[in-house]
Amino acid sequence: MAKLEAANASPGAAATEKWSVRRLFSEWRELGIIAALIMTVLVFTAIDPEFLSSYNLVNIVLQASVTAILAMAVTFVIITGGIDLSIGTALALSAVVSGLLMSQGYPLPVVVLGTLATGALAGLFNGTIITLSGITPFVVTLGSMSIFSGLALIVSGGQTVYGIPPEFSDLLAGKIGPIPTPIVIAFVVLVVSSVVMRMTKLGEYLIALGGAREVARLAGIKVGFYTAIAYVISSSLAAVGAMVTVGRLGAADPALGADLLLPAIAAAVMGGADLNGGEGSMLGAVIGALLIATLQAGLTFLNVQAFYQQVAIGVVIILALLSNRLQKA
Amino acid sequence: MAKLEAANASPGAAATEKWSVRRLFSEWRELGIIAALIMTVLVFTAIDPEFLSSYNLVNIVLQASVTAILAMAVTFVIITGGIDLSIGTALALSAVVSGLLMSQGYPLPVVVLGTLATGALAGLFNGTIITLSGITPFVVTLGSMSIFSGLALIVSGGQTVYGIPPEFSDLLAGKIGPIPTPIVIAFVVLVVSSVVMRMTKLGEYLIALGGAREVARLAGIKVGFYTAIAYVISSSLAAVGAMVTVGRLGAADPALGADLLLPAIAAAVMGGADLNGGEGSMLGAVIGALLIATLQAGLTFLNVQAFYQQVAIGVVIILALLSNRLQKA
Amino acid sequence: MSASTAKPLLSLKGISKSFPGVKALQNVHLDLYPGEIHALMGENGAGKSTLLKVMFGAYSADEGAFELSGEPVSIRGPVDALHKGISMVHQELSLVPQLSAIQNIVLGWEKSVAGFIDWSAARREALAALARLDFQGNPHVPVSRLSVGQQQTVELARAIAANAKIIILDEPTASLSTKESEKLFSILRELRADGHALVYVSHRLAEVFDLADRATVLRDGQYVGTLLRGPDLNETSLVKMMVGRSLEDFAIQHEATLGAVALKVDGLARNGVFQNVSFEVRRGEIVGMAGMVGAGRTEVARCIAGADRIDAGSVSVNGKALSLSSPSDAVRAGIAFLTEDRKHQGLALRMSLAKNATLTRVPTRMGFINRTKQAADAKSALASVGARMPTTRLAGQLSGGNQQKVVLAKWLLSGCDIFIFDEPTRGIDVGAKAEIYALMRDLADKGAAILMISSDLPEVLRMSDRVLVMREGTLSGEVARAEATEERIIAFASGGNTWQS
Amino acid sequence: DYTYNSDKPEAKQIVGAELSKTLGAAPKKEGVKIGVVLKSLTNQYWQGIARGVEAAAKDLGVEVTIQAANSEADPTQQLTIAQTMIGRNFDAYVLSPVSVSNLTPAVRELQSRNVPIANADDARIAATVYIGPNHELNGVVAADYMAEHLPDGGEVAQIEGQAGSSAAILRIKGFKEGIAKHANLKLVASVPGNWDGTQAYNATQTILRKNPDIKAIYANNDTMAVGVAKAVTDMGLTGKIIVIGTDGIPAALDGIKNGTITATVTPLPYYQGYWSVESLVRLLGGQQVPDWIVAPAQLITKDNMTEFFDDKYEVKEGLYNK
Ligand SMILES: Nc1ncnc2c1ncn2[C@@H]1O[C@H](COP(=O)(O)OP(=O)(O)OP(=O)(O)O)[C@@H](O)[C@H]1O
Ligand SMILES: Nc1ncnc2c1ncn2[C@@H]1O[C@H](COP(=O)(O)OP(=O)(O)OP(=O)(O)O)[C@@H](O)[C@H]1O
Ligand SMILES: [Mg+2]
Ligand SMILES: [Mg+2]
Repeated sequence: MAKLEAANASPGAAATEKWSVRRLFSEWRELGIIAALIMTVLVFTAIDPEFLSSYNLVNIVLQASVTAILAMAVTFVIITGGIDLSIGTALALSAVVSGLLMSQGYPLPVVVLGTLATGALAGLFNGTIITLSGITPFVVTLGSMSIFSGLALIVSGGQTVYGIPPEFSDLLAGKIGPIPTPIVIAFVVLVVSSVVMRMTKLGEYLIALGGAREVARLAGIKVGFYTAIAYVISSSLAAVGAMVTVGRLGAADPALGADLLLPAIAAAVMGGADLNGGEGSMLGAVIGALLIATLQAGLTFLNVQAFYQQVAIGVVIILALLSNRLQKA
Repeated sequence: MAKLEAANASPGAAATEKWSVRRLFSEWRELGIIAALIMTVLVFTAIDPEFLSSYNLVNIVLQASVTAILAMAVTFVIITGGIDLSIGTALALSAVVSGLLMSQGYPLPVVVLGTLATGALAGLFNGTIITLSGITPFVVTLGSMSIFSGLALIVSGGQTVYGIPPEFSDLLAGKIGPIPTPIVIAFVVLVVSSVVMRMTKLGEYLIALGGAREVARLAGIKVGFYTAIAYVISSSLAAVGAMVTVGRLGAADPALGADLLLPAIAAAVMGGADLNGGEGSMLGAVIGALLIATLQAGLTFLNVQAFYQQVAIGVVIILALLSNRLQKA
Repeated sequence: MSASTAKPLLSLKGISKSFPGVKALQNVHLDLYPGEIHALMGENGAGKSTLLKVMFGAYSADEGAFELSGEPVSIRGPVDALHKGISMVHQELSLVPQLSAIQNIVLGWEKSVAGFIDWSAARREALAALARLDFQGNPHVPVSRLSVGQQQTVELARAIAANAKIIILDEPTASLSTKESEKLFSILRELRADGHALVYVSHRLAEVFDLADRATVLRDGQYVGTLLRGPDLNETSLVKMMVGRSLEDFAIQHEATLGAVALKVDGLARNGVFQNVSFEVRRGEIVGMAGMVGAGRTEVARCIAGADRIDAGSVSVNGKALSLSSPSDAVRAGIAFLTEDRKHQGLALRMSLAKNATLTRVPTRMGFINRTKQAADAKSALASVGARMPTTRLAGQLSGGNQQKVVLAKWLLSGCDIFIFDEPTRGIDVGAKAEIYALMRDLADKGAAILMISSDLPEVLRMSDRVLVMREGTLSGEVARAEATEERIIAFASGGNTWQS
Repeated sequence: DYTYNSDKPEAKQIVGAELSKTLGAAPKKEGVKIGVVLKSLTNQYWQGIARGVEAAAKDLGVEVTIQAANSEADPTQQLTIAQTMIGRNFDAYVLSPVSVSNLTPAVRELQSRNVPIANADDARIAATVYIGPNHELNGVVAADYMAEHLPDGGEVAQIEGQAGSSAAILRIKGFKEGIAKHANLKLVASVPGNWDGTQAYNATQTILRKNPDIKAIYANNDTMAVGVAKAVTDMGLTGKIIVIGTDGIPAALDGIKNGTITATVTPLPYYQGYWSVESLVRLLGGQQVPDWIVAPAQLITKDNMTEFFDDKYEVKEGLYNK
């Protein structure tokens, strides 16, 4: 049954069928990765039942939240057939800015706007160069990755920004009801992103220009404009991730984030994003992030050495993609 | 004149004209990057003539040598329309192995074969998975990047491998006549790679399957086999880079190489490699590596701080690609 | 509805358009009247598509003026064109593979509220248009899952749904067979009756006589003339205007001298696409394979060529059964496969003609490529197919006809002697067609065995010594040259009667 | 001629504070140029060294040029920088290599040119003089502090630095041995944090779930200690768990001040920088300087913080009244 559906899954396509919540998030493309996630959890639990203790699960989701946000960010870009190697350092840059704003006691609205603006500008930089010059996104963002990281260090003078007023931490890293705020934020991003992709022109056009750029152009879609938008969204989401991180650590380290890039891309692709463009799933990206977090948590939980953790994570990334393949076929 | 030629440059086109040394290395596609390099040197020299000291120049070429080897390695893969994110850690892995072999006093042939074998195996791992599973190279090598680095740490127990007998260092990091060995090795790699790409079936097929995979397949070319070959070559060249590095440093550090990945890719692309496959220049890759080394050295020489260096390098990467674009148009 | 009395809906005056190195259009005129089907004719590269794209605003003209029902206008882009009531079906399939038929039909002009697409409206409009073309496929799955024919229908639906007064069709029948074409024509006639103005490009002359009220001919980007429907709209005059000379039509009164069986296909099957296909091809004969789009002909060919996995049955060459695990096995056995999709499966567009031509047989000396021989081989092979251009040109720079010749040259050099042509003249002009027919016939006479898949019935009848017909993945009939008529073939193709030879 | 034996086991030691006492005042050497290549400047620890370098340069009237790699993960770039600096022909060099081997070619070059090298902190190389802490000692001091404040013992944990980095290797070793000395302390988890705050935060939460009885956590550096502290706070365990870091960066000192971090072990980077330049000047002035100038590993707590740091968390100058 599911198998059958999976066979004719597609990013937007189903949108035209009668509406349903399931369809908003998923078209079964995520089955492979979900399976991988469940498997992983089972394995760890089998080794140490403690692992499944309710808290630990919440804990893992919490740890996944920022990676998940970045994974969704890069998914927006991957759907257009591009890639954004700069989200990691864009996060660092926004984090430093937001840290400075917070520590200098600006009110929340200013902090939020300032941080988002920083991210948006970073994205605008990428988007503009890519659309105007026609250089491959891979290389443009490779360059801007280095630029943003440099800027982050310059802005912060290479110092970790500390002295974040506790109210920010409480707000950004506290709890809403029983649920930790970062999880709530990640969830909101998931819903909004899914809605954008499934129910708006923007989402439709991103898929179109990722799937067939020239066709989109002939259909009168402003491909340049929408490509740029994708990068602005991606960096702005990185800025959201930045605020969450700063809130959680109570400090803004200019070296933050760089190491989140590859996990985020891995999560997005494991979640079904097609690096050739035209396909990608926000839910999948989130689950991909969860898978990686589960691995790290589980391996740490079992006190596995750093060396072996790296090998394990690499192997799982490849296995997860294999299971995607098999499920597609 | 050159401009004119550049206009109708193309991977295949020139090669069928009468043969010439120039044509072996270049089809003018490299003009943009060469210009960029010369400009950079001129700027630095203008600011401080000292920069042109022979020590400095030798030093820059020396520094560029390993990056250049990796850039050529990844060019082989990019030409097939793939990417290899694992060359950096493949270098680390081969370095550790070669370090252990050397320090345990094995004779040179054993060391060389052992190291190359390690690299070749790493490449075979990538190549096999990519061709059999059909997963995007980007992700497969993203996974193996993590795997190889883990293995390097495991094999070395996370410790730098010492006790490299001086004869190895002298051999690999000494001089041949007046010229430092690493430079000679890089040059040999350049000549061999160019010959392979321009004068052998292998090269012709790599270009064909990068430019038009299905066409190549239907023409009876074993695309799977040749794709795998490309990854084997790439990792094996990483192993060559590993031996040079170990020789120079007189020790094998499992953390080596990871930081060479992005510069190597940047160099390859600045040198004219087309991430969509079908195009790439070994000479261009080498010049790209030289450009990056020149920048780092020059900025240091002018006492520009690390933070600003990052920004500068990012900017130059983008500018170099712009100049490529303009030159093509 | 005599076109001449009404006043033009759209008229193009003195349109010129150049691309780097090419003057694609020079001072071209075109008047388009309501309720007419206006055929635009010309050889490959004559400038037809360019002119249409200018009309549609996809390209902007360098010089020239537009008048829309008398009013001078400028068309600022595809959207603007749509708003002005001009829509277009492009020469290349232009759909987004990942989107559904519905999404593709409304793409670019979706009704939306605050950026949210009104899907119910989209469904309504799209499904109406599809229904009108009685579209059979699933409108909700990605169009990449539809057959070529179905995809073509979706494109037309897109053009209709925008309910434009002017509909531009650039070679809509190129990938359709007679049956689907007929369906398309009846729709076009309806549209004409409703007073739409249609511009229609095709390389199939028969269609033009069947359909067009007027035909305008371009040559080398220049306006040659316009013929009104009637006595002087006939093959000889039209061809003369297009090619600039008259072609001796070769109705080949030719008796193939049959040799041994070269290719034998026995009970071949590929799950879900075709079953139990058996036939043989002898040396010296050209076996035509007709059928509707989606009948499975290409898939049969792909399996014989080792491109797809075979689920059952066998392929043998010269009596020896092959084990086909990849195309290289087929090539080694001497099977050459000239695909229907030249741009993506026939030629490496960014490589030189020399490299393309020698791809299957790179001449080497001591392990190194012998460039001199490579160039020489390519030159002679290209000459033998009547293509005389420098071997250093890039394949992507050639017109459709010449590209096909290069593909042929490649397979001549490969030393293969069993040729499978899939839609050998799709999108190729009359002049080039004639040359390619001659080449195929010449190959056969030299003892090659040829299987020719074609959706162009006149072509099948003209070329084949024997005609196989496929329907829904089975071999529904075989007709000898003598009794081969359009009617019989269509009967087999569409299931009128069934008869196994 | 200068010797390059500072990395030999038998290296002769002297406590930094003793320099002036034993060798007398540093000779004034006008116009001396010293090149300084640090790991990176992305961490207050390294900037502390830089400040010390500049202070000494001012006091002793020499000229210094400071360069550093982008990050502690850029060994190759640091080599390029070092090689280039050699091209500028300084009279002496301060080197803080990213790894024990990444600067080897530069070191060889300097040795062949017979230029004095001061090897500051961390990875030890064959230099003329080594100025730095005993990294193992950092771990040991942390362990001892835990033993002292956990009289009836208990479970302890460690968040490790970047696998393979020499500082991490030594601190891990020191802490493990330190804990081993105390029978009633049990190291129940020693997990990777890669010098990264977020990873340390996540790791801490995970191990505290697994071992709720953990009484103390040692992080190999302060960046990670900040993450550990945040995790502990978020779990409402502030004050219930001893959190010790290493380096003494402002963020950590801030934590110590407001009680989220218990202590940090620091060799006071400022003085490492200062002594590096001072000892080079002495060498150039013809004085004999011991191979290893030991930077004492100071344990900073809420109580003694003001002795060492001013209110901007900068190391106070002239602590070891030179
Ligand atoms: N985008 C382009 N860039 C450069 N040259 C082009 C471009 N499009 C068309 N041309 C050239 O303009 C000329 C006319 O091309 P066009 O596609 O209009 O011919 P056509 O009549 O449609 O041919 P066909 O019957 O094969 O479709 C040809 O020489 C072609 O090579
Ligand atoms: N581009 C395509 N995408 C998906 N399915 C296709 C495509 N083209 C054909 N098919 C399917 O494959 C089967 C055989 O198609 P095929 O192209 O072989 O038909 P054909 O007889 O070769 O027609 P033609 O060659 O004229 O297109 C049909 O079921 C068709 O729906
Ligand atoms: Mg055309
Ligand atoms: Mg077909």
